[in-house]
Amino acid sequence: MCLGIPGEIDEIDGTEALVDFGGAEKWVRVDIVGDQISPGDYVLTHAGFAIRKIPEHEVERTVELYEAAIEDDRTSLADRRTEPAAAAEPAHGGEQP
Amino acid sequence: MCLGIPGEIDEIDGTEALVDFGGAEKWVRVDIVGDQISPGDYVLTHAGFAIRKIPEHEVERTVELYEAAIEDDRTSLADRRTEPAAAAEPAHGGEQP
Amino acid sequence: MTAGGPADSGADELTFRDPERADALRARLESLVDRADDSIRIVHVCGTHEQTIAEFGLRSILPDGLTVAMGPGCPVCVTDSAEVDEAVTLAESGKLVATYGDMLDVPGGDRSLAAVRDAGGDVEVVYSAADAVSLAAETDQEVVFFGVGFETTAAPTASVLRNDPPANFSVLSAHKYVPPAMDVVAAHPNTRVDGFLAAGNAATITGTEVFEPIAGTHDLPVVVGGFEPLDVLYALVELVEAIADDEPAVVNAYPRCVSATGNQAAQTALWDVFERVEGEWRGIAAVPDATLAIRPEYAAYDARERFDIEVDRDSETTECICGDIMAGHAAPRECPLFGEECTPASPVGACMVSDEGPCRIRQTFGEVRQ
Amino acid sequence: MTAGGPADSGADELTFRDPERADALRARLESLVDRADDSIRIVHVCGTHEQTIAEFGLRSILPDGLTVAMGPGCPVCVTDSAEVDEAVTLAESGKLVATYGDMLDVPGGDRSLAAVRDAGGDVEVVYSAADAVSLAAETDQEVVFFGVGFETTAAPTASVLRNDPPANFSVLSAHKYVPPAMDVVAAHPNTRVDGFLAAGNAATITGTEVFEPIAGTHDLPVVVGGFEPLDVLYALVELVEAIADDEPAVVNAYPRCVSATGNQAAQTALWDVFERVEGEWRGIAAVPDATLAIRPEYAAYDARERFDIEVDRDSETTECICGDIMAGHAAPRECPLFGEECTPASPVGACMVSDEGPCRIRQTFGEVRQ
Amino acid sequence: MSADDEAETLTAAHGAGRAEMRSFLSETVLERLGDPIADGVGLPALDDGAVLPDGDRSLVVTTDSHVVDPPVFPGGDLGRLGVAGTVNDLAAMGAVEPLTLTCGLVVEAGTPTDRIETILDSMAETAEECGVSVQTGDTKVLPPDDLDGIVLNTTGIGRIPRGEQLTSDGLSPGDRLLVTGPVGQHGIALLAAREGFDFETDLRSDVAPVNHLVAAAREAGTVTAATDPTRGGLATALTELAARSGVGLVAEDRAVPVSGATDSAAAVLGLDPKTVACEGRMVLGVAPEDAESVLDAVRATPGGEQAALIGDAVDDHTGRVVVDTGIGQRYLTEPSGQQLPRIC
Amino acid sequence: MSADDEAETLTAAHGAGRAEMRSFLSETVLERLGDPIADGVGLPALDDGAVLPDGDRSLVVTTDSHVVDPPVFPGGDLGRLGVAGTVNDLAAMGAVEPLTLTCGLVVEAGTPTDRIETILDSMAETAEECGVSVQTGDTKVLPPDDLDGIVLNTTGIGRIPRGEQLTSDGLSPGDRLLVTGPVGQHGIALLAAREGFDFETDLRSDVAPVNHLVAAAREAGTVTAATDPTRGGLATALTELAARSGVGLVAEDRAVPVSGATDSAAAVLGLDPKTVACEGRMVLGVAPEDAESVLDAVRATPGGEQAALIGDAVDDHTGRVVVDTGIGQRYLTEPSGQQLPRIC
Ligand code: SF4
Ligand code: SF4
Ligand SMILES: [Mg+2]
Ligand SMILES: [Mg+2]
Ligand SMILES: [Mg+2]
Ligand SMILES: [Mg+2]
Ligand SMILES: [Mg+2]
Ligand SMILES: [Mg+2]
Ligand SMILES: [Mg+2]
Ligand SMILES: [Mg+2]
Ligand SMILES: [Mg+2]
Ligand SMILES: [Mg+2]
Repeated sequence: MCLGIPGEIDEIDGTEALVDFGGAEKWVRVDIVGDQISPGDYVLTHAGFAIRKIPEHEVERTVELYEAAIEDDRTSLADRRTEPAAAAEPAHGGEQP
Repeated sequence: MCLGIPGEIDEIDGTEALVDFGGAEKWVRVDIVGDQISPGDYVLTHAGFAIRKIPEHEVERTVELYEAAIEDDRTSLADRRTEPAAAAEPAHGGEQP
Repeated sequence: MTAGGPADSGADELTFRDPERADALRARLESLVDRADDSIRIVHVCGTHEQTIAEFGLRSILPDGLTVAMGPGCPVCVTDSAEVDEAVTLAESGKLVATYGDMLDVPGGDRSLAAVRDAGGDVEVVYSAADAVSLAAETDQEVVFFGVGFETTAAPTASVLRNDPPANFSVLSAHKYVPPAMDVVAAHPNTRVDGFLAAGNAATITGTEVFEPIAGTHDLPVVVGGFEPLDVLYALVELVEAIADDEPAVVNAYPRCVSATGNQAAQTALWDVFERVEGEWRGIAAVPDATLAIRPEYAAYDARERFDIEVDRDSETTECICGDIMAGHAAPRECPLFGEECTPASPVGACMVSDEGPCRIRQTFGEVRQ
Repeated sequence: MTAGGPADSGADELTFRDPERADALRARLESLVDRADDSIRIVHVCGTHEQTIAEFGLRSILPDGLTVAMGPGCPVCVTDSAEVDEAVTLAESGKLVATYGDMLDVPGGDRSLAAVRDAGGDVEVVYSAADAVSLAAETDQEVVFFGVGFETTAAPTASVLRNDPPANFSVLSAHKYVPPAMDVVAAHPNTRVDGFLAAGNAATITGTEVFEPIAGTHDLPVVVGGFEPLDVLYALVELVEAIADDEPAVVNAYPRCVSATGNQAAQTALWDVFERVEGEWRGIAAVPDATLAIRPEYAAYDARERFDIEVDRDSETTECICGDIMAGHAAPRECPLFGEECTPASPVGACMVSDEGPCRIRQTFGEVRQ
Repeated sequence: MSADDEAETLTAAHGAGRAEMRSFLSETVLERLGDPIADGVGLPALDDGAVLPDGDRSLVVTTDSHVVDPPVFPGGDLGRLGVAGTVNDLAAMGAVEPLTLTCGLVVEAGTPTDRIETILDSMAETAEECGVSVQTGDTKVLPPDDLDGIVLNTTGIGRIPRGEQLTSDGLSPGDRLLVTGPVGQHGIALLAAREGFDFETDLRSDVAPVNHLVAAAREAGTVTAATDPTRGGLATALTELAARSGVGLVAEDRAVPVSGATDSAAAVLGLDPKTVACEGRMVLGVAPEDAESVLDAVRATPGGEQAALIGDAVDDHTGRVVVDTGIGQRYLTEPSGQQLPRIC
Repeated sequence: MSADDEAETLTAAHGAGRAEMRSFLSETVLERLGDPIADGVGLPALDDGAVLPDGDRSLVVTTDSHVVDPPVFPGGDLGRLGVAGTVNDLAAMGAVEPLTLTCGLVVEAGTPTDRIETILDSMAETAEECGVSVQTGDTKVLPPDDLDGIVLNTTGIGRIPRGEQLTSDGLSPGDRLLVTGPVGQHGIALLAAREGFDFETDLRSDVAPVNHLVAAAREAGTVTAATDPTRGGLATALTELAARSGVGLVAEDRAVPVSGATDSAAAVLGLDPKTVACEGRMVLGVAPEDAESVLDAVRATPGGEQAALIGDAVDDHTGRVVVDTGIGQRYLTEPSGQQLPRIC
């Protein structure tokens, strides 16, 4: 749907940041990233905009999730689940102001 | 000054005529040729306009002029000469209305 | 190179692509599928998921009894033919139309933007909505950004409109919003959906909570997954387990990018500029609340307000069964045109144009039987 | 092929090019020159005469004591640099400038029309003023016909303006009228003119009578000649004889095309559209009554009235001695740039551009010494 | 844009070196031009060039028209591209010592002379690198309305002992596949150099003559097939080898060398480096018993340091290329249409 | 447009085949490319092609890029032009039996396929006329913004016994000049076919291969030099022969064959047919004692019926061409700049 490319911030200049994608660097817009960012942070980018900061510990956590799934360790996986909303509620209207 | 190309009229259509230049034919405008013209007449053309009908007998006359000049036959040449205008007259103002 | 791009956040290349872990996840999937009563049919709604699946040959290792089908997850494919015609009309009338490379070859009712460009029209490929603004800043010509994509891509479009673009800049929005289309697919009587693999990038913007009403309404699990091959396999484990255990939960299987409430800054931009209206999804017909229209406050930058664009709304190619394929009713091979009249070189439907289109992906990557 | 074109009026090819008659006329010229007291200097005012002389190598057979020099007879050469700049300015501002092939490479103060075209400007070569009108009929773009040439060429321009051209058609006139320039040359203290060989094509339009005041004022013969090699040799016989006999007559040596009063229809068109005003002749400075300006009645088609054309009138190249050459004061070889900085491939002055320019003709045909 | 409309005019895809072009060539060109050549290679083979037997030797001939935007790009220019492209096509047919090159320039009026000088300098240098010179040429200048930039045609002539040509149809099951260096650099460097896709990184084209690498390989062992990946990249080169040799190919995705900068720029642009143009690489088929010694020989030759064995010819999947990703397998197909950066 | 500005960019004149082009070639191209070839002909000779000695034979190579507006014109098309032009260049170097041709097409996207088919058909037919075939090629498609129309590059390869090349520098005083047919038809037909200069008359290009005429001439007597008049017409061909052979040439104006339609159309357009392009003619220098028998042989060969002896090499006027008009003499020089119809 939308190619998301992760990269590391090298430099920030106003609403733009120079992001290193693992060899190739490119300036991207960071005004909708929705987090405090600094050089060294990783971000997910899409169509020339950073759309998410990727916290470093989450990579480790991802591998733990893989392992938990392989080991069938439900405790470790449980916090990823949320209950479905009641069927009566209007579908996905909540986030639009 | 102005390339004048003679040719023979093949066909007339309104203000245009098809002129044969001795192998190549081209339509030219004939609205300023200043003479009655018919197919078979020769015209002098310039920049896509016929500017003069060339009477057939004048070709013969031209050769006679060459011969008269070679033979120094003044009688034959005399009618080509006109007197210069008096010096007091305004230079070449006559033809402009 | 893979759809997921370079490894993120300092992880080494194998972190998300380790063949051993892949095999272990596959084994776990197999035992879960065995545990379920019936065969399981998962629908994903993301072309990038389809690409990961195809590129890494994941279908060739899925256990029998588990099918992963593609829903309306390719924003290029669901762009309405009439929307392409609008862009074509603008380019033909002397505007510079800037758009993503993805859209160039998409057929409208009559011709594609590539055909307009081949005939001398001004059509520019940009990488970002911000690049389209830069083009406008360098010329006096009217520059129309033909914006396509789901919420992930609409948020950047919103951002440039909120940052005072030049007066000769405008947007022709074909942006769409995913969750209502999932509702339509889940509700369709001909479609069997046992669970949704939801798109991680859209959820990055909007959070996992938007999927709770879907899970509730249709009584099925919705798992938000990432785009590395292990991400997809892991998300499938969560889905199959929830189905086997009959637990219609919403699961965030992509926590390194997705949270429950999503990216608030991006949502603010998105809903400041866009509102949800009913609109055509190519092949699926009108979907309520699933088309992102520019709000009246930004009418000055709305190409539909600025220009008088007239297109024939009935020009769609009819033999193409893209809609059925994206709704999950049919597979590309069931289309009589597939691979014959319709090929990547000469596409009939949008599903054959986009690198994310199900017909294109099937035609390009094929499936190697082991 | 020769400057005179195919043989006219049924005459065979040799009628006007017979080597034997040429030799007889040469012999007659020799005896006439012997009869004259002094050496004789004829000035012609017609590039086509120059071309016949050069192309057939006539100077190589002229008797000692007879010089034939070229006056301001090339309309391309005498077109003012500022006039070219006007055409360049119009082409640069998006008009389609149509003109004769002759004008394409003529340097203005800054650049030629060819250079504008090379840079992407719309400059079209036409064969006729009527073709420029046809161009205008096929487009909405403003089409400006850059009209150059003497009365022979101005009459066709007048004709198209009298025949309701489309509203997007206009004329930038650089047309000129020959007789006053002959006055200026004859009157110049540095120039010796014993007789004028006058241009047969101009006289075809205006008749021989217009030369009577010149012959009277300057007390010299004026002979109107044709363009075949025998025509030129015969006209020279008439001139040398009149000089030798001290008879300042006007002679019509081209009666097959020229009459005393000329072509009345062409004159009517000419003077209906144009009036004579003072204007610059390149290299000669202002000549009274010798520039053909469009009358106010046709102001709607006058490019100078329709557009605001601003050019720098002081941009002329200064090292070029074109003016002296055309006034008959100097020969091309006396120009320090001749054949060095100034060549047909890279002309400095207009005299090196036109196929009729004296420097170009000298550079192209040379003179073979026998 | 229906299939019918496309059939009536040529589109960019017909010149893009992939399937559309091959069908244009076989349906339109081969119907009219070319003849099979006994003991040689003619136009019908659609190989890198022609091989014309001539007594105990064969002449090898190849031609290419080069257009590149921009004409001077990171890592090279049009002149180097022309010479390297032609020398590599000769080498791909086995003619590793080119005899002579031609230079057909078509230039837009108004092109600065120093740009032409840069390109000619570069042709001269690259030709010297290969031990060849340009001995005949032609120059045309077109008005700016008719042409943007420069078209350079280079034709190359070489000679080989009769029957010693390398072709694209020589692979047998069991043969190993060798690529002489990282793929995709040329196409990514050019896309990146174009306006609007600026990368801060120094992405450089791989453009270079590699005839010496083919020579080194043939000296070290039995080379069974060769072709140079250019338009369409490795994907097109492997597809053509598979189709013409009548074998299947299996490539190990992780074995294909790709530079870090190219890999990450390709990811950002949404492209697979395996489908992106190279201009200084060669794909060789090698007899299995010689694979390691050929690899060592190429790696020991300047410019071949990053050569790799990337896969094998197999006797199933005939005419197709399978990519093994370590997790699963899929077919590798050539890119269709034009390659554009994409965001989806 | 000062001389300085001209030096910085290429103009149409640099590609027009005349003096400006030769100075561009010698100042810019020959500084960088080409080497003199012992016993052969290299780029420095700027002849019709290169001659590369190879044992007891020589390879002959020539290349040309062809652009023509319109691509299909009265009497021919781009395909015939390409093949004939290349075959004639080979023949002008003495290689009257071409070995092979290449076909490098660069096409504007949107060009109708049937136009390409017409051109390829015509290439095939013309090649067959000459007993040769196209055995390698290349096709590129450019966007319409970048190219108008089609550029066709053809490279030709021939072979001659070593030392038997025909060059432009072989004339000696006394040699006769022979032209194989009427001049100026191609250029006049094209100018006339362009919009705005319509003639009702059927002016047709002379485009044709004339290798068989060169063969017939060499069989009948000693041919000392050859070149094909193309851009710049007879004037450029004679000027190059005079300059390279270091002799003067005297041409009899009335002996130069020109068709009636060409002559009169040229007069209307203000052009001299001797300076207008041909595409199916050859100028030969012939030893004086063989002149009549060579003329007879050429006239007896199809396509050579209107051949004529038009002049002589002389030992004065070195490097120049004198035209004798019957009345006087003058020098014939090449046209400068672009050829445009003119009214003055
Ligand atoms: S194969 Fe083509 S026509 Fe058929 S559904 Fe897919 S895109 Fe539509
Ligand atoms: S040679 Fe050139 S600069 Fe000198 S007078 Fe003639 S045109 Fe002018
Ligand atoms: Mg190749
Ligand atoms: Mg090639
Ligand atoms: Mg190649
Ligand atoms: Mg251009
Ligand atoms: Mg090969
Ligand atoms: Mg030649
Ligand atoms: Mg050649
Ligand atoms: Mg040639
Ligand atoms: Mg075009
Ligand atoms: Mg020769």
